[in-house]
Amino acid sequence: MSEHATSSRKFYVGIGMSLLVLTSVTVFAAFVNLGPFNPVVALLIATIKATLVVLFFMHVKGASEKLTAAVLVSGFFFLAILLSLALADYLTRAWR
Amino acid sequence: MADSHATTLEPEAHNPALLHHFADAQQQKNAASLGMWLFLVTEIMFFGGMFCAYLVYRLAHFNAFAAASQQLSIKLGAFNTAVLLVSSLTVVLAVKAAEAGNRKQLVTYLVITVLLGLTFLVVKGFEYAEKFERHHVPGPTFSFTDTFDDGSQKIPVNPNEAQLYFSLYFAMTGMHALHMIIGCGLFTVLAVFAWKGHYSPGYFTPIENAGLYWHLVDIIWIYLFPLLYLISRHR
Amino acid sequence: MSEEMTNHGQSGHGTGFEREDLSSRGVFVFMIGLAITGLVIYFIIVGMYSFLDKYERSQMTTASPLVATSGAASRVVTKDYIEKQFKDNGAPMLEDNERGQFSDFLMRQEKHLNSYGWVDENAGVAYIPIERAMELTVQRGLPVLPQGGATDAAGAASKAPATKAPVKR
Amino acid sequence: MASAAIPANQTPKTNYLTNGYGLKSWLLTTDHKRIAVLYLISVTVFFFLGGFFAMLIRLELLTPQGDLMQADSYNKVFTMHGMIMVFFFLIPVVPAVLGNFLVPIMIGAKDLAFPRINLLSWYLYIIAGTLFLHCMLIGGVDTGWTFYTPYSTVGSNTNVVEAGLAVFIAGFSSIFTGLNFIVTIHRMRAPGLTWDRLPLFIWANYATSIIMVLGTPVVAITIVLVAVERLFHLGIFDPKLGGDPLLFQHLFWFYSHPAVYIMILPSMGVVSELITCFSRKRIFGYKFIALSSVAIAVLGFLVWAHHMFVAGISLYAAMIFSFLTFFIGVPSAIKVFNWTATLYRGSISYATPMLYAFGFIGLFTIGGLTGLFLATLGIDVHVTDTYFVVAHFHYVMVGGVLMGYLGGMHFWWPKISGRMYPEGWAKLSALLVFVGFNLTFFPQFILGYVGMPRRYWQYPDEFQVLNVLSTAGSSVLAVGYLLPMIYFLWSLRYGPIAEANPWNAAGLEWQTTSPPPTFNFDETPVVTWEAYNYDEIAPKELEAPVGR
Amino acid sequence: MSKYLPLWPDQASTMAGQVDALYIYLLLVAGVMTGLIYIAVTVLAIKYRRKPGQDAHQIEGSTILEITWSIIPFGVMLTFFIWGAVLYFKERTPPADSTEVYVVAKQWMWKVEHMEGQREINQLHVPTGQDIKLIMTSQDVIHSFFIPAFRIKQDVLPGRYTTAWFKATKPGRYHLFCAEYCGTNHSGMGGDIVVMEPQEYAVWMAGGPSAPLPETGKQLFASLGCSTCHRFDVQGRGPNLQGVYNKPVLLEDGRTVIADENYVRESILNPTAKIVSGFKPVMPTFQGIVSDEQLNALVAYVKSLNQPPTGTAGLQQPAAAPAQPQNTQVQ
Ligand code: HEA
Ligand code: HEA
Ligand code: HEC
Ligand code: CUA
Ligand SMILES: [Cu+2]
Repeated sequence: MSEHATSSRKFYVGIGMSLLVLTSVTVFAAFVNLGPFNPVVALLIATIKATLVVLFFMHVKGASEKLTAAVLVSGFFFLAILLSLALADYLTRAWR
Repeated sequence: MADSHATTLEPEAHNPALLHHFADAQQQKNAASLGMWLFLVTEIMFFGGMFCAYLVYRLAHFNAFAAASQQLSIKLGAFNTAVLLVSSLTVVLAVKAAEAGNRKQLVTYLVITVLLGLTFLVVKGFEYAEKFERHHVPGPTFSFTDTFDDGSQKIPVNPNEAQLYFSLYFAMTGMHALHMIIGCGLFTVLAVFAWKGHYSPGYFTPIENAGLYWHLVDIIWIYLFPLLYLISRHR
Repeated sequence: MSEEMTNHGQSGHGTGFEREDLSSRGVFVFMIGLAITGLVIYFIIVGMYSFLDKYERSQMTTASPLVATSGAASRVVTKDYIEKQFKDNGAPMLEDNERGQFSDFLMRQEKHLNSYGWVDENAGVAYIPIERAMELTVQRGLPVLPQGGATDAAGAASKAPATKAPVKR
Repeated sequence: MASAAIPANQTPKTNYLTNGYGLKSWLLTTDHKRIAVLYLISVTVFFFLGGFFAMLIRLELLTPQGDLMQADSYNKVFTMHGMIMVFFFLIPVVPAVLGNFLVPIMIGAKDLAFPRINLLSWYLYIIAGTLFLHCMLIGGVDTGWTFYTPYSTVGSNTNVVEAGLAVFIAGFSSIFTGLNFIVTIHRMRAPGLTWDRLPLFIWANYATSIIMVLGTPVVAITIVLVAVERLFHLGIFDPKLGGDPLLFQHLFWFYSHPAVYIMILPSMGVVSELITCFSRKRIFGYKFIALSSVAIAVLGFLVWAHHMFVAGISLYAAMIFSFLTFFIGVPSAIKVFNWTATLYRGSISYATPMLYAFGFIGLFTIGGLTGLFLATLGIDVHVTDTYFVVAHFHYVMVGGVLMGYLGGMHFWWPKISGRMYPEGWAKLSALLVFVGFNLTFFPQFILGYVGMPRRYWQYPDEFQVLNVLSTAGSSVLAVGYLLPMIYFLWSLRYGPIAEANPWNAAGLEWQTTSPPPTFNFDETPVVTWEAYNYDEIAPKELEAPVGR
Repeated sequence: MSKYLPLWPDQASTMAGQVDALYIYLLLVAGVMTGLIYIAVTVLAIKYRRKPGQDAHQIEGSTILEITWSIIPFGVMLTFFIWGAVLYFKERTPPADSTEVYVVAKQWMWKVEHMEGQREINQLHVPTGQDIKLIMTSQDVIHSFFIPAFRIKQDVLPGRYTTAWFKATKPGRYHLFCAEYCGTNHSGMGGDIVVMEPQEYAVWMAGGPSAPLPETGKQLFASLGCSTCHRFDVQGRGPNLQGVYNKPVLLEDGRTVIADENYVRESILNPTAKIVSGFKPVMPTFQGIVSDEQLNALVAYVKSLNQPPTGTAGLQQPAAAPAQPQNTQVQ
């Protein structure tokens, strides 16, 4: 992976700051009544934060290794299989 | 875990030479990196089992989960989140220092990372202690009397279901804390090795891979924080 | 998964290992395809479910024309339904915790036998502890004719179920 | 010409077996071939232990009354039979023995990508096995291999936590093996060995490794949650707290259904190698067989709740999972049909490995088709948790996986040991295994449909005749399994010395010596030919069939 | 079918014939497929066996063939799926006019309660021609209610209610099994389903003709599940009751009492009142389950156990036999 030029320190600190800002946004948003969208917003922000970490801190963006993205996405894909098919049972239990 | 540790030992510690079964350094490095990412995928699935349980029970017992979640301290949770995010930043800077061959900076950042990790664990310890005091630890002594406020009236919640929430809370944060402890140990060892000058701009794979592990533990917390601490807080 | 068919044959000479690898694009395309297939299956089965459900309910015959209900009974039984059947139709209550429920029953009887309370407040009928009722009975003698306050005691005593006494033939 | 690369029949000075003799040279080795041999020994021990428990099961079921042992003992016996056979034998057997030995050689690498993690895998396996043996000696477990809650958390007073810990550790052994294979296959192939030239055994192990890496962590955390519930009252599956025992089943089968494909896929890979070699044919439909392995691995994750059709899942979920289960049948069918088509216009010899391959096709077909019976909702309600299921999975596991494994062991034994096995005895034992197997497990299909439930220590009188047949068959089977054990050991001393390529087979593993040197090849091979180029390799002797 | 070599289960409900029809269809398709593959492998293996001077003929493959043998089996499997799903829908959709019967499972017995108040243990009496809907729950672990002759099975879960239904068609006595592993006596957690003609059923409901007391008691001892714990051959979970009557019994708290008639009664109605030394208080209460007559019969049977035994209480379920109306209900 040595081809990827690590970015400047300023850039990393910037990403770190935006992560902290997003954290406070999450806490703030939790106290605003968004009806059913509260968990959606919380998860959306968490996903944005996770994506920032993956792309810039874990150097997936700009890596010479093309397979890492596929590997990571596969992990989340199979997790999604577990959750969605489990819900296919739990959400339809009450169907008469 | 043991895997990344073994990976760090993969190249002879004092002699960053190529292992006999690889053709060149690039191949070795790519192999180690791919192996680490696969290990991270197993970690995702490992926590995924608990996320699945969380999702199912949150849907089934929402009121109890909300009421129980509101017993957690957002202050401590948010503080810990910030601590972890900053530690991720220091890890990245450590990797950068390693790539630049700056030994002093590398060691400094690794030590800061470990200290931040320990800070997280200490805060978590205080949170756990508070659970014990308030009988929020699942088991025979568990008691829960708070109610869920749905905006119009206070609905009493079934303490058993609240106990289910705290069971998940302890399982998920406990497993996460275990990973943090392993990570702290790992970085301590790496800091010692770095101090002894094992790493060079040509060879710092262990730092990189341990960093990947730490970031993943961070990402898991990024999800745990809103899911455990911020259920229906606007009421 | 798809492969890039480059770099065949001799091109890898001397490099020590094969460089060509699976493209991650193939992996993504595969996953997206699987997700779409999954969604399609979801809707196919939803359609099939609703069709079969309607069909089954229309097939249900009633035992006699006098029975008003038609269609199917519910597949899902909840605690509420069990309690409703228990209250309305005298159905048995399923004991999910036999020992606990039985000792609760004994405790309730015990409490009833050793405390004061109303049987019928409007009529002024109360129950009193069994020991006290015995004392009163001994003091006042058995009522030959209804005499004011003693009825309560006698009523309570005769109401109290005998738990401990062996069953007589 | 590939055959040009085959060295003349001469043994080099050292091979991987003669490179160091002390115990230390084995226990601290990082040579994938030695680790494979370590696995071979330990896995065989567990197989005979599991087989011993199987014989106890069959003896107890000889009569309707429970007379050989107490009910509790019987429950422990079938539990430990199942756990040993699944977690300590069948999941590791083909990947960790044949896979470990062959994956690096077949792709022309010197070793796996992480040799030390490979050794760590074996040690984890041994630690897990030792824990399980200890758990057995202090009283065993009686939850069934499926650990169903709430029996495993509340009901059982046996050593569930220790058995769970053993399975957990064995799981990590499996994860590291899979991780190692994936990285090796991606990163360590010889020059010219592109993905469309890989042997099908490699494709099969690659697909298996995907399942190991993605599935095993889920069962690991599930077992941790069960242990934590037993130890610290964290009641995640406790119905008294509003928990759902079915959630345990969902999480358990999310791994354990894909796990059955962990077992079968490598064996299917072995069969692909055997069929091509002994019919001297290029495989029919290479690409379809290769991709069907990956398809099975991925689709295997979508069907787990077919084990829960009567467990209380919703009607809709049952339909979804039944429908998805039938999708798995298609790639399996593709494999069976392609193997059959490969025979067409071949030049087929009946050496022992080929007999096992025929056995695999025959028994896996029956086992797979009865799997489809079970996936059919209306039938499963009647036959689930009866001996029909027991017969189904023994047909695929014993008739399928074990047949493939034995075929592979005979095929590669010359490469592993440098000696040939006695062909006559081998043919006899293959016959005994086939006959004994059918006699043991075919009656169980009938028993199951007639209504005999699983995990029964005593049963109504009218089921006795079928059970006696089954027990009789199992003793034939025992002889059939003991024979290879004996003649393999015998051949180590007295077997004829094997050449580098006794079968004149294609594939890189036959181009190095038997047994191979420590680093497999003197110089990295360069691959310029397609897989299974049997048109370029002459058969052994055109006059006499191989293996008489 | 033959009594000693059953090849096919009894068909005793409306569902049985339909499940069997699907099963026969599956057997036919599987038989044809297996036959085709076996014949193909055998013929090819013999025809193309290795001969001197004859090489193999290389063939790459054929996409047309691959597609054919993917599509056709998938089409066949779709028929399995659709037919199976339709049947399953029937099996899980109880008719509206069905009679409810309540079932509680516990380690290791089935307790059945009818709407009219009759209670049975390890037995279920039902009339033919009546839709019966079972509402089931468990007190401890997962069990599974399985009647092979009716082709129905449903897991019974703690903390939840599950349902199943059937309509019996043929009078007789059929096996009831527990099909989900539930611990030590899982294989003993069975019983009988007694299917009766409606007239007989009415007689049974009203309390049929009675037998001598100890004889009735012996039957009750088996059908109520006493014999699952009180065994005469091996040590069960409860004490061996042979020769207990009128003898001193050492209790857990150190007292000794004489096992007289009242003691036996109390042991049945409120077992936890006096715990026999060396045993756990696991005996369930039969308060409200046994009627006075049944209690008398049980006591008479326990008394009769003081004579030398004439035979052990059978562990085996009796084989299918014509239904005998039995006196096991509560007035
Ligand atoms: C090696 C292990 C292995 C394999 C490969 C399989 C393969 C399959 N299994 Fe099996 N199964 C087990 C091991 C395995 N199983 C075990 C251990 C259990 C019980 C666990 C327990 O409860 O303890 C079990 C239980 C089990 C159940 C649950 C039963 C129950 O408990 O109620 C089901 C239900 O759907 C099922 C289905 C299938 C199917 C559809 C396949 C398919 O993959 C089969 C595909 C193969 C074919 C279809 C045959 C080849 C194809 C042709 C010849 C083409 C012609 C076909 C047609 C025209 C249709 N299996
Ligand atoms: C994974 C592989 C696997 C294998 C190979 C086998 C092999 C065999 N199995 Fe097993 N079986 C399972 C997996 C396997 N089984 C599982 C998962 C279960 C379910 C468990 C559960 O319900 O939880 C099960 C359950 C099971 C049952 C049902 C028990 C019950 O439900 O009550 C039966 C009954 O006949 C049985 C029989 C056999 C037999 C006769 C063999 C034979 O093929 C075995 C032949 C091998 C030998 C006979 C070894 C020969 C050696 C000796 C005899 C010498 C012994 C001495 C020494 C120790 C040196 N098995
Ligand atoms: C779940 C197991 C179980 C079942 C079922 C059961 N018993 Fe018991 N029984 C016990 C145990 C354990 C004891 C001893 C502890 C006690 O006294 O509670 C006992 C004690 C007794 C005693 C006193 C025995 C003595 O030696 O003093 C009698 C009498 C008795 N049971 C009768 C019955 C009858 C009649 C039935 C059926 C209607 C029955 N039991 C069903 C477990 C059981
Ligand atoms: Cu109850 Cu098995
Ligand atoms: Cu399965």
